Amino acid sequence: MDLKVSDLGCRRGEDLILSGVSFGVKAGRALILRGPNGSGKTTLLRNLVGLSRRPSGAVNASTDLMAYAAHADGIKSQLTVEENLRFWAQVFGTNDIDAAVEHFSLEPLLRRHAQHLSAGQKRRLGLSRLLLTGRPIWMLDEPTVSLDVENVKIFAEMIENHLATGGIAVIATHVDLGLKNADILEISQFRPRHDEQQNPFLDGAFS
Amino acid sequence: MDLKVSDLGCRRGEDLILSGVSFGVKAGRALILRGPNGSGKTTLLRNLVGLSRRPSGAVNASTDLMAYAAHADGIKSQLTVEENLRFWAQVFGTNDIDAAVEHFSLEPLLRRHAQHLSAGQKRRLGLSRLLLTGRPIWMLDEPTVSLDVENVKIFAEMIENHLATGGIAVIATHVDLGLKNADILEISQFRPRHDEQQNPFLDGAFS
Amino acid sequence: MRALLTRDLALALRSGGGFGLSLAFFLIVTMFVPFGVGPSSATLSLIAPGILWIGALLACLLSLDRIFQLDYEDGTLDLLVTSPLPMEGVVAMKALAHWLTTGLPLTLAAPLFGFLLNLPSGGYLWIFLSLLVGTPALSFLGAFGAAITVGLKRGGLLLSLLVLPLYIPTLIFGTQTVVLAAKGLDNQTAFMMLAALSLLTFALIPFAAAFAVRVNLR
Amino acid sequence: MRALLTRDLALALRSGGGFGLSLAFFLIVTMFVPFGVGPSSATLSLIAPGILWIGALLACLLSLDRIFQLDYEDGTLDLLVTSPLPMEGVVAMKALAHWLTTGLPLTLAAPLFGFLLNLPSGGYLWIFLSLLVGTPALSFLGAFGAAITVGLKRGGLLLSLLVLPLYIPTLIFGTQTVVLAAKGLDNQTAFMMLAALSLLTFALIPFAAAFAVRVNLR
Amino acid sequence: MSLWEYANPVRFMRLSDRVLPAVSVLAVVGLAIGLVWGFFFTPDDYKQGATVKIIFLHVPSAMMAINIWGMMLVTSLVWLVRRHHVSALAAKAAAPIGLTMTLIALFTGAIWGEPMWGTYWAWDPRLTSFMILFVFYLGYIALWAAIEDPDTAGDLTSILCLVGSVFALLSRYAVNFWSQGLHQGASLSLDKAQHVDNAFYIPLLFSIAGFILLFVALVLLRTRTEIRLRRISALLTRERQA
Ligand code: HEM
Ligand SMILES: Nc1ncnc2c1ncn2[C@@H]1O[C@H](COP(=O)(O)OP(=O)(O)OP(=O)(O)O)[C@@H](O)[C@H]1O
Ligand SMILES: Nc1ncnc2c1ncn2[C@@H]1O[C@H](COP(=O)(O)OP(=O)(O)OP(=O)(O)O)[C@@H](O)[C@H]1O
Ligand SMILES: [Mg+2]
Ligand SMILES: [Mg+2]
Repeated sequence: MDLKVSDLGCRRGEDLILSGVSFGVKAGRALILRGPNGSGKTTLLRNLVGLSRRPSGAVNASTDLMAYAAHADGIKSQLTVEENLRFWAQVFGTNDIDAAVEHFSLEPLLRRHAQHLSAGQKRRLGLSRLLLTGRPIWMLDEPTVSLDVENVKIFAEMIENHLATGGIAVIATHVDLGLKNADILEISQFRPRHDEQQNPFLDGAFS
Repeated sequence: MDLKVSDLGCRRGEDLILSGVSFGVKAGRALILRGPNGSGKTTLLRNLVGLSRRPSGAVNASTDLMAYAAHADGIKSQLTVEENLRFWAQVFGTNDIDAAVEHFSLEPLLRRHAQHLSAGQKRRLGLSRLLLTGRPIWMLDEPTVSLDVENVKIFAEMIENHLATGGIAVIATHVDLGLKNADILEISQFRPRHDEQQNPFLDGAFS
Repeated sequence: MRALLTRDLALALRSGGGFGLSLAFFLIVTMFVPFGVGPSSATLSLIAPGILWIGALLACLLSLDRIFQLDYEDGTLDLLVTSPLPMEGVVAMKALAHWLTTGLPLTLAAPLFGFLLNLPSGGYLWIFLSLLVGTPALSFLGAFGAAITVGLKRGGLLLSLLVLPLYIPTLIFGTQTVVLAAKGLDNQTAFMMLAALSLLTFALIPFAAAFAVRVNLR
Repeated sequence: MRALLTRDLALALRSGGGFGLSLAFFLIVTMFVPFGVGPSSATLSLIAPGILWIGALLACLLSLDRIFQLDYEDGTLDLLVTSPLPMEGVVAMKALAHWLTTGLPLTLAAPLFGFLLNLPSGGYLWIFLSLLVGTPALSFLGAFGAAITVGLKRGGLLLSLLVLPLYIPTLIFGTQTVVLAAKGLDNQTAFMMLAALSLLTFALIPFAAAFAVRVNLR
Repeated sequence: MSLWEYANPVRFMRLSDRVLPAVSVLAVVGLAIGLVWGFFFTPDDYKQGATVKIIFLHVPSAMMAINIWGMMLVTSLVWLVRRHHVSALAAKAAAPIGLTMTLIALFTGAIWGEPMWGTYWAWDPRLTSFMILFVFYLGYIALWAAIEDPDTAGDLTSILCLVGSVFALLSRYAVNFWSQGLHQGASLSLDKAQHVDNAFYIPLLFSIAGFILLFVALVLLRTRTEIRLRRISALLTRERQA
């Protein structure tokens, strides 16, 4: 299945942040979103996974096919690593956490409360959650934050595996992941023109 | 003024995470802390700035000379960028925020509520706070997270300036900042040996 | 869905928010009333049903902002919205978990506290029954309020302000059930109204609250 | 130090936690009492001082966990501890800000609410004075409780459990001041005790709370 | 050799291991003598009848409930000042015992109240202050339960115990101010033994001694358990890091 986005507009509050966003990603490929701070990468991803209103444009894939990983990991600090994983496995109906545990070598941390993890360990836990969703389209927002070099490699491997099984990944990131099947999309090109703001209160007649 | 640390031991909860940490940083130089995820960089920094008990060892500088910037930025989302900066300027008794605003080009964001900043914009705000402290020793924990390439450069410049005025910076990071006056300290070498745990509940005689 | 319920219960129990705490809070509020109004047992027995209900309601209120707030802050709510669970179900489960950790223990303990306040003897059965039927409505209405205020920092007082007016009918029918019973009068109508109110709440609130959560996230 | 106070006030005002809200909560609680205990004005006037004090106390309680919790979560507290401000001063300023946004408006409005509850005429002056002298102690004690529970998620109910017992003497001397005055009796001792209690609290609590904050951060 | 040496876990374990059996036996003996004598070999009171015998449970448990809080205050101070782990653990171990004693005093008092005052519960100052003590115990125990790191928990519960003691005392006075009571005044001071008939006085002393010893035995036992738990968690930590 391919992902096709055409002429999407994205808002944050009342501001139109992006407009005319159009791109396509083939099954088995990744798309890297590039753009300076504040250019709208997070906004776009939230829009794609259905966390915000979609004022205009079309996305051909249902949000049921997408898994989202954000700045905030959604990890419960009072639960152990294992309980955190099991919870999400149950929510997504894929009751097997072994693959996730293995990929990021979480084995020694399983019994630890998430509270007592370091920043990078938390992030590993958050990313391994993706493997539990069983969904084909991954939307990732700066996934490698806090990861050390070793774990960035492991993460890139995870992406490659996912792509190899026909999955899709859209990744907003400032670092180079060294992915083979990846295209790059520069997001600043979609900055809306001045006159596109489309706010009903901006229409004429105000003199 | 130089920073000298000798034979420091760092705990997190009941665990001894690091032991025998010794290093020195000359005025005008930076020290980069390297080490895989979970090796104890955050722990060491928190210990140095006086946020945790110090079970053993000595640091020659008072915590009053240190400024700390952590994973969490301490930004109030309901205040504007300007109000956030002014607050810290007042706390540290340096009532001038212009240098900070200028360095990270925060001018256009000044009136924006911090809530409405992107991840990278927030981080810029958090880092510019360092310029307000007026303190010579900076302790930075993964400062470049979420910054784009451009801003990483600006950040590195800020560090260089600080060092040029005789300041010191200790930086835990996974990325290469390209600093000239920097030494690297690999932190995994301070992992405590098995028998160093020094827990009174571990003494023999329990039969 | 079951996973969500067990997780919420586990979280409540793990971090000082378990069954015991709401009870202890209830106990203290009941204790404060005599401090305020004086120890005379005639006065106390007069106001006992009302105080017990208000105490239960406040104990409920104090734990409301935990229903969604923490999940919002650490990003769990974002992930739940994009998960296969229907948001209405999520809301219902969270309200249920809230009831199990606050409303239920309060209901079980209320007769005992009634004792401390000299509740007239006809009231014991009915304070139990009225709370049993009424407190779930408090949890559901509370979940609605929590959903509306989830995006706000320091939403606690605002939440109370929104929710308390919604609690008024439940409070009135609840106390009337007990007061009438304590006087030996017929309390059928009041009790039936209370039950009807709860059912109505179960049916409507999950949809309203789910809508509010979605609006707050975008 | 002043900066901290103005910042805390600004934060309280910006995000639905301002002066008005605690008043509204107070109003609703006072309104609930007639619903709970029945509208007879004799009963109401009997229990009015107690209800007003309990209402003020609960309004205070509901906003307590905001004293440190948000600053803890976004890292501000770490930065404050490493800043030149003494932690004891920080605690005192935060308690003061809390009082200005909750205790003070309640004090000013209490005589008005006393009216709704048929407070006997001798009581109006004294409900005002007793709250004016007593509510600062509530804020300071609350800051202590908030400091102890700052590291815990969902500490809200635990916080109440820790703080409410500490409120007992204030509540008793506060209500006695009003009750005695309403009956036309001598309330000197009660009022002096209340004032002494507040002074004691100001002197002791900042140190205890600062200690607790530091412990919680490490 | 100073007393503080016994604050070392190892020494404490060794000492308590030797003392515990003796204390336990003495506690059982004291309780048995006091209660059996009190229940079966004392005359009925001319006014109260057989109900007076509940005094052998009520008074000792009430005394212990108060004194245990005092002991927790002292051990908390020791922990804050000298940082002896055993001291903090002893306070933790004592709290549930104090809570139970409070409950026993409340229940026996309530049972006694029915024949004496015609009601199980009244908002008498003495009774009320016991209710308040009960709540203080609850808060203290809940705080221990809520915090995971033991040293942090030790510090925070200790400071709570200090502040709590001050306000518990104040509450006692406040409550007295608030209500005149029904309850017995202090009648068991040694110089005023005449308030209680000798026939009751001596078995009561046995019973009190029994309760004290029982408390000591339980505290030792529970402290030992706490120490073992800490040792287990330390061992697990070491294993994890190995
Ligand atoms: C729930 C109800 C009650 C509670 C919480 C309670 C509590 C107490 C307390 C705290 C003490 C003081 C112990 C001490 O300071 O050494 C005490 C002693 C005593 N109580 Fe009660 N009491 C209750 C009911 C009663 C009743 C109904 C009676 C019977 C008349 C009674 C008779 C006594 C006597 C004779 C003493 C010994 C007095 C003394 O030596 O201090 N109590 N009780
Ligand atoms: N509160 C805690 N109690 C016990 N252990 C902890 C606690 N917090 C962290 N740890 C453990 O201490 C070790 C060091 O953590 P720390 O956060 O210092 O690592 P770090 O070097 O900063 O890692 P990262 O690069 O992932 O941020 C980790 O193994 C972590 O699991
Ligand atoms: N809630 C909001 N209301 C209004 N504007 C917002 C809001 N949140 C973010 N913005 C603005 O929208 C723009 C895009 O933000 P977004 O978070 O999508 O950027 P980003 O590309 O993810 O940047 P970064 O690399 O820093 O994470 C920014 O200029 C930001 O200031
Ligand atoms: Mg972003
Ligand atoms: Mg770290």
